[in-house]
Amino acid sequence: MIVQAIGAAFLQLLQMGLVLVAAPLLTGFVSQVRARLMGRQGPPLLQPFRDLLRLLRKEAVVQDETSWLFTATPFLVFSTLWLAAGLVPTFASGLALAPAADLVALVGLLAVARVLTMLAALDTGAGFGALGAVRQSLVAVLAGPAMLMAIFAVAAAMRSTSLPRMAEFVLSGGVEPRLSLAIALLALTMLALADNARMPVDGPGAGSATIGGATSLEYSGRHLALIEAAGMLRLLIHASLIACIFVPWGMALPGDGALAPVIGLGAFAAKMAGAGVALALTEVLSTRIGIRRLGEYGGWALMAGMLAAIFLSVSLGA
Amino acid sequence: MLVRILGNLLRRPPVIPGPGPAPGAEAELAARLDRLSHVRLGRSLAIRQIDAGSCNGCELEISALGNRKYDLERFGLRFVTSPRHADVLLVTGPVTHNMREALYRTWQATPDPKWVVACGACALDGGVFRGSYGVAGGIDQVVPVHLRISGCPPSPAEILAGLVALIEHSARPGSAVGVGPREESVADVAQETVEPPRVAGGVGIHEAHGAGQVLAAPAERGPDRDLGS
Amino acid sequence: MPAILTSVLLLLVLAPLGLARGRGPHGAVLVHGGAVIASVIAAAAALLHLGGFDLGAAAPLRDAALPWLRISFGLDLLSAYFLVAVNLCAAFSSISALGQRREGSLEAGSLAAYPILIAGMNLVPLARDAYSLLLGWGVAGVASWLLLLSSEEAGAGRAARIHLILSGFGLACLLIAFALLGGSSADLSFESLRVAAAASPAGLVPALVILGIAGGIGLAPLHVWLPGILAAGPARVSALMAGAMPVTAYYVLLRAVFDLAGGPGTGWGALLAGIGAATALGAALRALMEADLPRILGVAAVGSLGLVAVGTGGAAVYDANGLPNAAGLALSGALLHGLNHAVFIGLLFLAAGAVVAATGEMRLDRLGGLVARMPWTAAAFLAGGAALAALPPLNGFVAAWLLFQAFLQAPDLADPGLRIGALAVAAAAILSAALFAMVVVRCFGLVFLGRPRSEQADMAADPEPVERWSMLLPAVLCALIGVLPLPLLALIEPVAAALLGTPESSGARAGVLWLAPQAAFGNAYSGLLVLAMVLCLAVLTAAAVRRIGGRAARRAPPWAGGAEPPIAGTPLSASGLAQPILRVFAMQAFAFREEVGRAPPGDTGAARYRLDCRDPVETLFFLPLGRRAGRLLRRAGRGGHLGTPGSVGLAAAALASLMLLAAVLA
Amino acid sequence: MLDFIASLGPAVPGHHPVPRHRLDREAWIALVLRLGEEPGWTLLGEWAEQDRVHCCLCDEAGHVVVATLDCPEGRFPSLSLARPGAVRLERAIQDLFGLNAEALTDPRPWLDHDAWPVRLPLSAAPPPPLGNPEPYPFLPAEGEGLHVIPFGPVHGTVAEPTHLRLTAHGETIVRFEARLGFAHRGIESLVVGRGVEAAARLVARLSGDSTVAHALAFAQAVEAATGTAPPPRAVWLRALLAELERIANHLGDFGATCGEAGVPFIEAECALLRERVAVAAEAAFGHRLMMDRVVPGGVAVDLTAEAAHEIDAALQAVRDGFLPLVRLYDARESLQDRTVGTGCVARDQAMRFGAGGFVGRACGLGRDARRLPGYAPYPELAFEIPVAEEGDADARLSVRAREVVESLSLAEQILDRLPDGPVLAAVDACAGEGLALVESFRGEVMTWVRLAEDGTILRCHPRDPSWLQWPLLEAAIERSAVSDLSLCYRSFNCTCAGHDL
Repeated sequence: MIVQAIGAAFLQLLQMGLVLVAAPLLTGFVSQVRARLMGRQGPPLLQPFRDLLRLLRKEAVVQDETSWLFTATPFLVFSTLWLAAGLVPTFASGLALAPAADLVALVGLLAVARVLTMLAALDTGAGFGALGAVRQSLVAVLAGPAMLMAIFAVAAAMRSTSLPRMAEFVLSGGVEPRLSLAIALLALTMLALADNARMPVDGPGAGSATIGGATSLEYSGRHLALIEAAGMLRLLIHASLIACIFVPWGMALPGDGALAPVIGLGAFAAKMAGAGVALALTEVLSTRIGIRRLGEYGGWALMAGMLAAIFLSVSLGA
Repeated sequence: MLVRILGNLLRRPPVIPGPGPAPGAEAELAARLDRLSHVRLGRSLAIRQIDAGSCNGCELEISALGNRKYDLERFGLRFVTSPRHADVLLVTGPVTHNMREALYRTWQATPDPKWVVACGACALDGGVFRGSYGVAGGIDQVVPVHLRISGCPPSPAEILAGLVALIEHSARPGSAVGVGPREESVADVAQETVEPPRVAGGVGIHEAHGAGQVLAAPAERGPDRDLGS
Repeated sequence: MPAILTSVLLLLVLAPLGLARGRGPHGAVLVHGGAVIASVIAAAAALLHLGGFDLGAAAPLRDAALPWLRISFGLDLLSAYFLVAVNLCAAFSSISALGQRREGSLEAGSLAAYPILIAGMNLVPLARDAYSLLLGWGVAGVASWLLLLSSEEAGAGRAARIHLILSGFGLACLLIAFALLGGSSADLSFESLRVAAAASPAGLVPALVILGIAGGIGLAPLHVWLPGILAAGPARVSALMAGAMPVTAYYVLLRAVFDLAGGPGTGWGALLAGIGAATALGAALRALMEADLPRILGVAAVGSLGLVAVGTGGAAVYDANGLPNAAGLALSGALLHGLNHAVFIGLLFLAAGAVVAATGEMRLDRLGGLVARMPWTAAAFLAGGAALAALPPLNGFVAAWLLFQAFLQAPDLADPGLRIGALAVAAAAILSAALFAMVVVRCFGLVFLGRPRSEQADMAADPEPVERWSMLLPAVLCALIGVLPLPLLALIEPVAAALLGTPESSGARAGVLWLAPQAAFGNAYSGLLVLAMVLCLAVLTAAAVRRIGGRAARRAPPWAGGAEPPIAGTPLSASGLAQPILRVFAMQAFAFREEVGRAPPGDTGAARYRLDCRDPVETLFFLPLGRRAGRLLRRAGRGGHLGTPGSVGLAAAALASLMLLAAVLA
Repeated sequence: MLDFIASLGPAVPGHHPVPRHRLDREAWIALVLRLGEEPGWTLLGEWAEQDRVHCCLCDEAGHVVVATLDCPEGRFPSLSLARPGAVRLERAIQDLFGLNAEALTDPRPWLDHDAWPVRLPLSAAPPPPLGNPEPYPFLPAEGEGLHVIPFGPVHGTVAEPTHLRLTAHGETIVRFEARLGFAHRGIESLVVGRGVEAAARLVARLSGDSTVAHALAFAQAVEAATGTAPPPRAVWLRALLAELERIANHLGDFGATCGEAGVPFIEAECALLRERVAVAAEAAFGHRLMMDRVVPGGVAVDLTAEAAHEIDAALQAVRDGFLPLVRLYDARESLQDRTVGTGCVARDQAMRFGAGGFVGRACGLGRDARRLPGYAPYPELAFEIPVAEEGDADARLSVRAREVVESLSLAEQILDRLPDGPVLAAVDACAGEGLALVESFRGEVMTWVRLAEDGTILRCHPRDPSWLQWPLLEAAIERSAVSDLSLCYRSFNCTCAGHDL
């Protein structure tokens, strides 16, 4: 029992460290692949680490008349998302903190991070940053519920909202491929794109059309580093969440041998690489939707989540 | 389109070989700045471009840095929107009086350590617009300049060489300027700034192009301030 | 039990004292201090009873009742739980009132009515027969009407009138419901009602009870007026009326429908859940449209109660369909949220009251920047807001989490229609929670963050320590329940089990540190772990960041693209902040219309903008009705502006006539 | 129109190639009134000297005429009531010359931000500055809950300086206004007293992206004033330079607009094609932007056979690379969802403002200075002027895409038929007045010069097409959502540098 607990704690520690490394790597990998797809050489794979390091070493300029909330938000958002990322099983499922938060609580943590970001943007008071908060609020209002509805469908199929249990359930072959799960996957993917300010919802370099960047306009130095790192963590959370629920294969289960976590790491790296390529392809191939269509997009994601849940609840009863 | 995009993965990017740092620039930069406090930012710089009244020729060439041929991002350089995110202010144009305040405010909004690069003949000393009632004449009249890239407009390769010199420089320990609060007004900075050497000659038809060179200029500042002071 | 009755008696004694000493310097202190003591005693006694420490509750006061009026009081788990909730809210409001000494002399009538309101709300859960229950309800209704009448806020008179109509309407519905429940028997004690209901299940009773309390808790379509009523009174009264009164009404629902009538059954349960979801969703959208802080909070109170109704209705449906575990989860969630509501809505109203008192402003667009000027109020408001928005690790999230876990059981329902209905309700409830997060962002962001948008906001300061504690205590309580919900849930589960008539083990407390309902395997949540981990990681991050990067920082003016700050008009407006969301959600339902009168290029005239947004219920139905009713009332009684003696007389007359009516019917 | 103007006042000798008539005050007012009745007469420009104002008009048949009003009292009746396009030109006249435009519909200062060391810099005796800058009064917007979103003057990532002020309610734009003048370098004052070569260098730096067009317009105006005939080879080479510049800019903007709409692939491809053109230009003419290659009297460098080959190859590469991108644009509904209906300009507004170039042609106005009034060598070349009707961003993009194809064909025709001979003729130093209209990629550049006896510049006014397009951009953005702002902005790509002088 104690050995098991120590093992779980060790895995958890490993996981907390792993996500910190994996998140910038995933972001760097996506931009590298995207650059290659566009025929460019692109920034080096490790560039996100360099960017973060550079920002950490810089002075932080804090806008007049902002409150403690503005300076505390980067730390809180980062640690919230760090915790959230640490809760999603990546290479091994037997994590010590698993009972702290299930999938529903994970959505709650993401919501906390979003609310804090918006409040910090409102704290800067005016102009475009506040408009960024407005736009993010629209994403937030649509993303949270849509995600929960998709989770509803998945959780109903897997009889649990606990991520390790879900992964184990899939691994044990307890779930057959269903249409509803495919729709739920679609909904979760759409949300991942929206929540991470990725194409087709949003994308880098779009000036006044951006959602994601606008809220961090006034941040600088270490605060900005933490906000950017949190963004990378958010991307990793969504990617590993989808990987954990829909392709848990390769993940080390509590009973497996000592080599299993190593295999799990390899499998996780492969999954993230796959997710990165898919994301880069989506970004290169898609057109950014206008913000006036954002409501529709979110509505479709919500509908997809609903539909998945409805299909599932109908088919379960039959 | 899909085929072409996937084909890009196989093709070699049509990128020019990375220009080395502009000759001389790095030594100059190091010599000028070494005595200041030691901050190392590493191979990553964020650039905020500021048009202080240029004819937009320099902007065209700066925009070209992002295309596949020059591919700025491979060096760890990128353009950002907010000066709060920036390390380098890439300033073009003879500072017009109408842009003076805006340039200074943007400079002030940028967190230390930061560099100012004057890009293009007008940015060095006002260029052909020197002497006009509308022009302050040269970036160094308003903010301290660390690196000067001449040419009208300088070609993308020349701008890139200058920026690469800067990033090489910032990757080395002991490079950047000090960090500290400052409250000067535009006038103070202008007074503090020593008139830097001007580029010889105007911009003629034949020397306008290809004669682009990167010069480093001293950044005379107030007393050195250490990080965290 | 005796302790509670004693405190009720104390409250009733305070009323004439308040009337007598109202003009004196110490009248307010006396009344409010007494109210604090009474509610704290009552809450503590009820909590002890809930925890199993029997303080003489075994012998109900039937014998001590007044035989000619057949009033009887007693205490069971359900009563005790609601007494805790009501008295917590009452205690915080009274502390706040105690702290507001600067107001000087309050009107005597208002001072007298305040303890009576608390007493009435205490009497409702204490009652052991329908008659006493209605008496308590009536007393509370009339007292709050008086309090509204004595309020100096604009529109209080109208709010008071509407409140009286709603109370009377509710009372009438409940009367008929109890009469139906009792059938031919004249005995209205709960025991005999239970027996009578079991003998002849009365199908209309749940409908009448729901209708009766709908006005009290603002269920759609009666949600139109409540926010106005809640926003009209002074802060301590609003806190009570929004925090505690609806909880009392909710108690009546549980008592009458679940306990006495044996559960509403699938149909009424589903209806309740549906109405609750619609209410929550509608309220969330409405809250985004409102521009005044108290009104937003009033709407938010309605929405929060909608979630309670969702859980209750869901519990009824599960119970009727043989899923006791799910029913237990849903009802536990609903009960927990009821208590949460009393705490955080009370808190939010008190904080809003402090803001209004400090600035004299209630429009979001005229506030701002208060986080630096009123840091304690801001912290308390943020905690209450996070609870309202169901954000972890606060108590609102625990309730939402339980409700969601309950809804996850929906696929086990046999009826496919019910399954899909449950999904729709869940979706609406979730959406409303997300919208409430935006409501909170909007309120907190515009009231407390950014730069002050009026001189008054710039000059504001935190209230005196006593009043400050009246907000901080509930804020701490919100966090405490959120982080350590298990002790409270251990108290709630027997209540839920008793109501549903199921074994006690159905609930959500299998884990030690975390919630882990037995119904769903592996699902767990621990606010404590989450909070501790986030704080640890934040500290760790801060230390690491400091080590790597140092802590150089400077303050600088905002960067507005190089233009000179501040630029006039840049602060985001309250309606502008909500516009994108409303455009998506409220386009059809709320007739959201924008008109822009643009000047052609070259024209220097002003561009004009107009926004139209209305609650359809209001426009279609209640506006005409309200107009007619208002006319009627004005003609009948000249409404609001009676003097103190006049209003007391009127109140006494109203109470007497209500009692008479009840006695006759009984 | 010519007859009407001639009836108002006598023609001034020595103005070429179009007549200039001197009007008195009554005649000027009659002209203003008549302009109100003739929507087809386009105001091409309005500029001043120290004691007179000129305006240049063009009718539907392509006849161009200049009308002049002497205003020794320092005031003149404004044209703004009849032609809103005159508003900003007259505000600039007020700021620079101190001539008072009577009944000007919008009398706020324009180029003068109270930051110069002098006021009225081009007047006879510039007074010292007031030294107390007042906030610029932006146009009002009324309504509940509006808020202001300011951008700039430092905005975007790589952008020209302008302050954009958006009054919005959430995502709904209620008012959009651009404040310009940040890039005001005082070119009009710098050229005074200089020789034509030195002046040409300054005018070439008015706007770097249309440096060829501005240099060409200046050269043509000077040649008209002095009666110089540039050699035929120079005329053809100039057209080649102009077409290359048009191609490069259209490519860049087409890509940037698509990038703004969120298709980075098209943007990257277009950027590479543009680079191809710039490289060819450098190989052939020694400058990537072909700055200072067009000079009064001809062109500064000749085209060698290898260079011609290089250009031909570049043209072919652009043709091969660009057409698939246009097909891609046409095939992507998601992209057109962003552009169709976004940033609409009404045809009557475009007419009122006399907007030329792709902005006018995208809403059905087919004006093109290469055809009407036309200048050499275009009458000898076969080309079409693409026109669309919708006036939205999509129409502008498609007009520009078709213009690229036309320009490719024009450049190829020029390369095929390039006459031999010298490329530079001497410009006599003599007095004169000249006006030239040259089609830049944005629209027609109108340049007017007056030379002194010694051949130096007495007055030169280069009017960039952006003057007449900025107000339409403002109106177009007002009809869109905040999120479409940069897309709209890019699809116009108005210049600040060219406008601010």
